[in-house]
Amino acid sequence: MNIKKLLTPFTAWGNVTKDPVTIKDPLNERPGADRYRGFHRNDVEACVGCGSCEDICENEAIDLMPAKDTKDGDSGLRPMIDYGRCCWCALCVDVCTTNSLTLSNEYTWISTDPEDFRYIPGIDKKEWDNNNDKGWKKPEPNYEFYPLKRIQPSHLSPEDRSDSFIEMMHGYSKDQAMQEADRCVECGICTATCPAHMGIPEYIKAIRNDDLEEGLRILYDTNPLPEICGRICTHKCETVCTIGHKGDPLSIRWLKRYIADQNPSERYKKILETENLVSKGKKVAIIGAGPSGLSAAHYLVQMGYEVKIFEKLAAAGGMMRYGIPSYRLPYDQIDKDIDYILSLGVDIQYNINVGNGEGEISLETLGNDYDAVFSGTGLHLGRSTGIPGSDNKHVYASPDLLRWIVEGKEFEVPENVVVIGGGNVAMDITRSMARLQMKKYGKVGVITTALEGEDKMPADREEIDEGREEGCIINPGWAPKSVEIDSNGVPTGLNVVKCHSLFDSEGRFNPQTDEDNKEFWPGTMIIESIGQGMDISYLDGKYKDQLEFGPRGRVQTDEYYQTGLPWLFMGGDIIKGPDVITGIATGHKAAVGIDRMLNPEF
Amino acid sequence: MQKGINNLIEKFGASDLVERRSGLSFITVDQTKAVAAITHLKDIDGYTVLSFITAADWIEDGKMQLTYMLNNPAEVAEIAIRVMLERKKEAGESMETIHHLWPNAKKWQQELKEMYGVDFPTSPGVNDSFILEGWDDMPPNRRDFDTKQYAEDTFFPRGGRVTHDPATYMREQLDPKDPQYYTKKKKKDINS
Amino acid sequence: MEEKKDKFLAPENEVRQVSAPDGSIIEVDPLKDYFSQEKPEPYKVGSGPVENFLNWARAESLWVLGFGTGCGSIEIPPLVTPRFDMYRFGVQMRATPRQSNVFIISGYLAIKTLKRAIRAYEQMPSPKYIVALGSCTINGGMYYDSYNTINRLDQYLPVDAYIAGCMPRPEALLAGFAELKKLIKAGKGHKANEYVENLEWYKTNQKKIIKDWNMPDYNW
Amino acid sequence: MNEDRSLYPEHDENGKPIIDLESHKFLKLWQGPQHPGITGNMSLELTVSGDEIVESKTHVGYLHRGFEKLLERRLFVQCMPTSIRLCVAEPDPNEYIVSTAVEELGGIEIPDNAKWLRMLSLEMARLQVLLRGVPGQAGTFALGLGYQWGNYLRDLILDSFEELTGGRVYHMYIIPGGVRGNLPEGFKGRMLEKLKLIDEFVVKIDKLIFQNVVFESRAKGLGHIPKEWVDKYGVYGPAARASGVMRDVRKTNPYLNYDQLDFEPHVTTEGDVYARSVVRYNDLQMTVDMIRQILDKMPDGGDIRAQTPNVLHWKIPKGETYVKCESSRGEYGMYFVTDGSDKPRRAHLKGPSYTHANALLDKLLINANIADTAAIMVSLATCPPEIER
Repeated sequence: MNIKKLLTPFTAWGNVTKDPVTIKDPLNERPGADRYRGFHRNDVEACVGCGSCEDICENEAIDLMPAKDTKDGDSGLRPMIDYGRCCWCALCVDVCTTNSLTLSNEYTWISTDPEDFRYIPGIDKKEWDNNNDKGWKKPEPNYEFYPLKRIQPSHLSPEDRSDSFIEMMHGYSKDQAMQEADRCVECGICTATCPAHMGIPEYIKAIRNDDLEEGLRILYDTNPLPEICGRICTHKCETVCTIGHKGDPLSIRWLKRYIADQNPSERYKKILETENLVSKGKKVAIIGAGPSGLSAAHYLVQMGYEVKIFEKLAAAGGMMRYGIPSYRLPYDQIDKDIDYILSLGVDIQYNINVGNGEGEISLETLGNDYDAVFSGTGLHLGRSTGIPGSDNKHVYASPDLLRWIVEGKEFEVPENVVVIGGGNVAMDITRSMARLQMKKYGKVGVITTALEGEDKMPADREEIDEGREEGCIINPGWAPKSVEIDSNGVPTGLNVVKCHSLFDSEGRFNPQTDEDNKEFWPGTMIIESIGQGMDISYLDGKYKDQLEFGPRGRVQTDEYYQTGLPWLFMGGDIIKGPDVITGIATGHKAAVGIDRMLNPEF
Repeated sequence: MQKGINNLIEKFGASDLVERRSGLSFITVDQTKAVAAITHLKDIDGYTVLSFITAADWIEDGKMQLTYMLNNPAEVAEIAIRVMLERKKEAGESMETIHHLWPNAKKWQQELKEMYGVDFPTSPGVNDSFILEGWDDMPPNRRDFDTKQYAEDTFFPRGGRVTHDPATYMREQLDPKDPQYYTKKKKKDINS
Repeated sequence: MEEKKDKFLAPENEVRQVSAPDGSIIEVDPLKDYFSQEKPEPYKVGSGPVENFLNWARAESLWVLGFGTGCGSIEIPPLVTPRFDMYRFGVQMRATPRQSNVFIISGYLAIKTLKRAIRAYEQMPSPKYIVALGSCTINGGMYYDSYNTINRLDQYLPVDAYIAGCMPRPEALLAGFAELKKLIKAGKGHKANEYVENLEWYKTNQKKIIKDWNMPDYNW
Repeated sequence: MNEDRSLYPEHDENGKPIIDLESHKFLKLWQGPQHPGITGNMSLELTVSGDEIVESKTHVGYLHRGFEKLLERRLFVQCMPTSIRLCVAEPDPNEYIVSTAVEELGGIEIPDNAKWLRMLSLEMARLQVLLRGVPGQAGTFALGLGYQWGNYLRDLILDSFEELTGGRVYHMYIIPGGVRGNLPEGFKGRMLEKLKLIDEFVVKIDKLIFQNVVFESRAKGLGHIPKEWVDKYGVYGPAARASGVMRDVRKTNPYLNYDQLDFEPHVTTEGDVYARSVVRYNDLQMTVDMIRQILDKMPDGGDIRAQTPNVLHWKIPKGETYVKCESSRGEYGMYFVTDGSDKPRRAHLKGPSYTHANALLDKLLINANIADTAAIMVSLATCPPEIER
């Protein structure tokens, strides 16, 4: 036997003199590490209840429970965690679209009741809610579970587009659309915010699955004008998109356009299964072929009604055709959508005005001849600022000018133009005028002002940026004071003063200006684009007393847009909005209302 | 590596070669020639290690794929032999055993019988229970076995849980009279 | 049911003839002859200072059965080694159920293990306690959709304390033992009696999922 | 032990021992699942004659959770939390093989920094297993002291894991696309301090175990694996290297940045429990050295994850692959099949314990002493959850 090997192990006795490594008070001395994945906490104010955490949880440990008020962009739901399921992997933290969900470094929870282990972090108060800042947070840097950068479709460069009314945005290619669609987390927060409640996650999913026919069907469930909305929708959905909290919101509008663009119009009827619509004999008249009228016509004809539209102008589309320049919305795309609706059997009569004058058809006649009437006559009158000099004949309203451009009416394009207004219509007229100037003079001379500051302008950001790229001067934060008019009665320019704030402390419209800080902007044409008014004189006469009028002269309706006259429904910009998608939504709902009235048994 | 694959293609009519990366190939061999091919690989081409035998259920195609992963330690190469069996509706696919080549193959074969229902007649103990005990349902790894349904029916998860879909919930809250469902229903009604 | 029972009966449990060492041939029915047929009785719970003293004694000597039923058993070695050293809290590991009064169900229980766990639990002397670790014992946890693991432990065995975590850290386990001590000292640690009183219900649940019930009903 | 007992009891023509339980010479003895001498939750059905084992059969399934079925119901990213629980003692190789399989079939290239961090976590995992396993081998001969020391040091490594990954045992660190965090501040320094403690421990262990006549006399010659069995029975990792066959995936099929490290796995030829202990003891030292090299060579921060498609609906084209890495027990691989959907079609784990604990263990235990079963099992590092999944 090897004596050395017998004795060597006894050297272990050397440890007797060493300090013990035992932790004295393991219950209190051992906080979790800085990154420890302990119990959940949630910043309920930042959380929007999108449910991505629920989707990614492989253990089905997360439920969404009502905990807050529902509002646009916030479902009011908050995650409830079941610690009978959770495995503390923290994928829910990493996927969280708002970074509101984190894990604390607490780890001790003992109970005799197995039902205890469920709670809504942030709502059900726990001791780890605010005790320290430690615990698991989404890792940095460049660690994202979905791409945050938006895929931009290609478009004409400012040089190529500045003198042309050809559509500037090209649609998505298949690859681009797939990549963009991939970013969606399918939360559906956008759906409620969209006035028409379009099935946005569903059609984006159809793009991912490359099933564009299914996509088109989903679009037409709620929106019969996808080509148009795919280009010029105000996309409220994108402002609430949950991806937008951390990155660029999804390009929902361009994705919608992609679906509509990729489906050829001759296949629409087959895809949408509308080849054999059966009429049930009842008749509905629609006044105005704008978004709301067309939408109502589409759904009514699908429900089996005979529909006839009465349109004042020579072509259908309303403001979509006469208010939006063709570099944003080309006419052939308007026609594609409208032609499909008309092809379903919708009758349309152009160049006929509803009113009480000569050569006009009266509301009373319609009411007698048809079972129901839907009116969506829209806002076609320009509003004026009323500043000194604004009654000059060279001071124009934007709807008129835009309509003239569409109709091809000749008018003089001056070298210098001043536009008053900061909305999308103001941008439209600004950029249209710039194009006309570019064609005529080879240079742009447009100054656009708005009361609102740069960050508060109501126009879409990209509209402003693109306008600037095209050479327009957009100079927000100035209030128009007066129009300078020379001896010939032609304006020479606009006096403006700096505007600090628009609303007073109680939220009332009360612009505060700095009279000392003033400027003079030269221009021989002044365009006012500060909103539009409606012409509802056709209601005059015996019906007027039966209708109720609300603020700003709008007719009061119920939730199905039925007025005080049971057979008269009204929708579109004259009731709500103004924008295209709201018009479509009101038309759709009014169609349902009409059906409920005429077919109560259903 | 290349030699082994060439042999497989020439002598055993192997097909569908996929070279995943250098040193790892997947190839399909006909069921009747598979054992001969594997023996050849082991005895002649130096694929002396059996890494594993497993299956993949292609229920849509009516195929049950067996995969034999063979390793050649000298050449640092791996070949996976795929054998596509005709999938039977009620389990019971059959394949020749290779336990005479590697003794531990019998354990994988026993597992395949239990988890997939693929039989290896003459493999020792193939019918003994291996992992499961008292199992009386279909072999659980077959694609048509729904484990979640089974778990819910058998183990009764704790009740009292509800969840809400954000999109539906928000619409109920913000716009209770949503026209969409109405139209859909109506459209169906008209078409029918 | 009868037929099924036979199908799964292990060979060593079949009725058979064996030769005794003295050469005589006897017939044995292992399930009947080798196990108790007596239905278990609840033990008596006293009151007053004597009971308080007993509870104190029980609480301060928690002897844990060394049966790692799932993942959580990986956190037991740190407890028995110097760093956390649970011996100083009166908690120690025992190798056999006959010497233990605490059973740690360390996470998920596969059906095959549940069968053994029931036997081990029943062999432990009362009063005895079960500490359940992790999500799996509460509501299925990670394996909620698995065909081979149970979802709710309280359906099959009476649980005294649950510790949340997947898996709970050694410190959480120590906190769990502290909690268990409090329970026992407060006279609330009589789940073993609950088990006996509701034996029918437990057995029905157990037999529902252990399809090859080829062991005696009582393992006392 | 030295006399040839391989022909006892008599064997029939098929090489099976003739065992008549009625003869009162043999006894059936179940070891496990509840038994202190069992690694994890499994059991051995032993037939013994006296205290000598004549037949052994491994029973598994006590930890079967149906992972492979469950993975078929999980999105690719959801596979991660599930699959790391495949092997409890050493979860990181699971994370690595599943992530890599997903990346390989999904066509994702991970950043270099993430590769180093992956290596670090894999080696730390190996270290914590060996800190328990090497002295644990002596523990099976009732020498528990080293086990106590080793477990303390293992806990220090787990503390480092907690700092780095946020988890003590289930790290959830490696994820498709990369890893979930850079080194925390001061991590390198603290890790190097701990490695110094392990250096001291290595010396102490040598004196306690390998300079120990009891360990030597019990472990030498026990559970002998001849070289020919390595291929035949599928022996991997340290166990194969103890029998004179070089098996180390890090060396033969270098993955991540292992080709940039300088290491030479120990190979010896005896093939018994003692040799396997020595190989793993050398592995322990080698791992410590490799962690030092990794900490030295890895970049100071950087990208941790490549951008993957949206994980909530990441679809991977049809394909199959086999990804392997070296765990502390040997080759550890994942056979992964995708079918174009957002969930795997098939995921099959190939762990060394499967072959070690099944056919091989049954063979090795024959003619061994009942008291030596634990030693042989531990020397093969059998891990039941990995066998039955």
